[in-house]
Amino acid sequence: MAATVSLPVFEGPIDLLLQLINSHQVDIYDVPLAEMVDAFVAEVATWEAVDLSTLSEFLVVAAVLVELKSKRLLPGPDDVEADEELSGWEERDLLLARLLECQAYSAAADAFTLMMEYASRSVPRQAGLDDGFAVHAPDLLEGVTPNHLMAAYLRATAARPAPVVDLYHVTVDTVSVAEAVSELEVRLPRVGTATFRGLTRHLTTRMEVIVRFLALLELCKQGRVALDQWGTFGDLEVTWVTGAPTTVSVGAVDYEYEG
Amino acid sequence: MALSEESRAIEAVLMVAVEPVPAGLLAELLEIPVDRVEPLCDELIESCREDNRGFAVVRIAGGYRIQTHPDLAPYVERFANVGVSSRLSAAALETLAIVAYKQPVSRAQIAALRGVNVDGVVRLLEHRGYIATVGRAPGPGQPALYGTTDAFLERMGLDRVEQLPPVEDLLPGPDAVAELEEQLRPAADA
Amino acid sequence: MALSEESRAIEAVLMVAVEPVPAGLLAELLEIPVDRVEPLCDELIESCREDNRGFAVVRIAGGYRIQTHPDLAPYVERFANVGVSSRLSAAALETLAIVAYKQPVSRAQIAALRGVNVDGVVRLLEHRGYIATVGRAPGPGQPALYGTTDAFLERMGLDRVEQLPPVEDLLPGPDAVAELEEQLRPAADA
Repeated sequence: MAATVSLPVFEGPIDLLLQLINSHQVDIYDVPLAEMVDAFVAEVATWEAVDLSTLSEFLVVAAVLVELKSKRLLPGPDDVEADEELSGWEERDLLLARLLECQAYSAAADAFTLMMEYASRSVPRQAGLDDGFAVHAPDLLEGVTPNHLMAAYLRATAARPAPVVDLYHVTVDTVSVAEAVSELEVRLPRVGTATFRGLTRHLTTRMEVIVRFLALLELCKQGRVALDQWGTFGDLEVTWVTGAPTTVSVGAVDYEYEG
Repeated sequence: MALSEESRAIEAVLMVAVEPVPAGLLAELLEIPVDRVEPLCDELIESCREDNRGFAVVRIAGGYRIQTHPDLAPYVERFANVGVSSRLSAAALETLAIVAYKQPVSRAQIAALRGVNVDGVVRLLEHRGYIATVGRAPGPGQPALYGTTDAFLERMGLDRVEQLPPVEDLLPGPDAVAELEEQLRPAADA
Repeated sequence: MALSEESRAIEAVLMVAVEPVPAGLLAELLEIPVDRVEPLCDELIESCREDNRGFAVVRIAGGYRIQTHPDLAPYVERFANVGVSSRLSAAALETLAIVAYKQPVSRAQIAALRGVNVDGVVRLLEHRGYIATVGRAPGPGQPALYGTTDAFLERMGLDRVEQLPPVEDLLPGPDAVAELEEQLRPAADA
């Protein structure tokens, strides 16, 4: 299902509108963007189920249109100094280059789909070695212990891809504070004292760091860690309070953050 | 000698098969009477011989399969031995771990857990004597169920499989995950 | 067309291989110079085509492999229950295209091109094995640089990345560019 729009100057699928504007058959100046968005929102309201693909496709095209129109509405070269004029041209060149590049990658994506589709019609032979061949190989389990095997099992069962939601543009990291608390509970008693930087060095997203911070605050509130900071913007020093109860009521910390 | 369309189809099916394919199944796939299968396979067998191919189509107990021509065994054996690394790949180790913890388990169940085709890896592990067929699952096709062998236990220094470090299955099963994925997918495929 | 002894040996080796076999390894097995491998494989490829076999020998991801002929997909799919590889979303495909054409490329560079956060998509592609970290950029934080993998080439049916359609073919034509440029000119100028 593609998003369609109905405007004084155009009626049809929105990506076609973009093509027409690009090929100069419709002037972006004449396209009332607010009306277009209103019409789309009204159409969305009639949907029985939310179709994320159509929604995001609309958003992308609408964003490009807004960008195009804002450029079109920019004051002309008459109003600007020579330097600014030049930088205005430079900006337009960059925008043009980006638009072209985006179109090229979009075309590449279509080509990839076709190539993958064609390649998937052939299945490689996977039968492996016929029976009866002698393989004089070293013992493949050399150095593998039952614990390695357990780790491999956990890896295999945990490595399942997260359910893929075609959110298209949004990255959602769900990290629970409760999980961070349990992790710190294990880690901190072992090291005694650590810095916040040290505790978050292995993390990749800002949200994970924030959640770790909230977990520390939670532990501090429960009197189980002491926090010290030497000076403004200094590194936070975290000390595990010995003698504190060893198990936290994780159930008490059940809020989740989504970024 | 150019092959007939049906012979080509049989050849393609045998190419991807890991185990011998029964004549009945071939007939079903091609939607032809089962007594047409034998002449078609004979045509294949004959064409391989005539064209001096490096493989042969053979009829063995349980059906047809493709195997390398016996006179090329030296090359195949050399390949089998140069290609072997001295350690199991991470993927192979994970597959072995799944068999060890979940036995008896079918290839389809392992594939569902690993998310990829595991035929080659299972064959390698079977070939090395770490796992073996321990039974057959009920239901269509009666797929083989795999378990670990005594040789595996011996190498791991264990008496019984139960001595493996315990793991807790905290994760939802593959069915539950697949169902969840289905629900989360937007109405139209992007 | 009867095959030469060397071509037969290559065919036999490819029959038992579970991943593409590099020309160098084939040369080693047959004890021939590596530049003799390609003509021999071409002979094999040609003989399969000429004799209308149900399989094909192809050069893929830097090696040779045997796979079923594409026009027999209906039979093979019914038998092998393939199609495990799920489709990629438009966003994932475009991101994959950027990595393929611009590799090595950092996440920030991809995000700048796509105009949106690409962390999730990059993670998905990495998880599927189509892209991998191939190095680190100099500078603060030493961001990871991504490139495509052999699994990507296999999925695309390609031997080398260079076989991708040239980017010039994908760009809009000169007329379209001129008009787009015109469009971007400020109002007073138009």
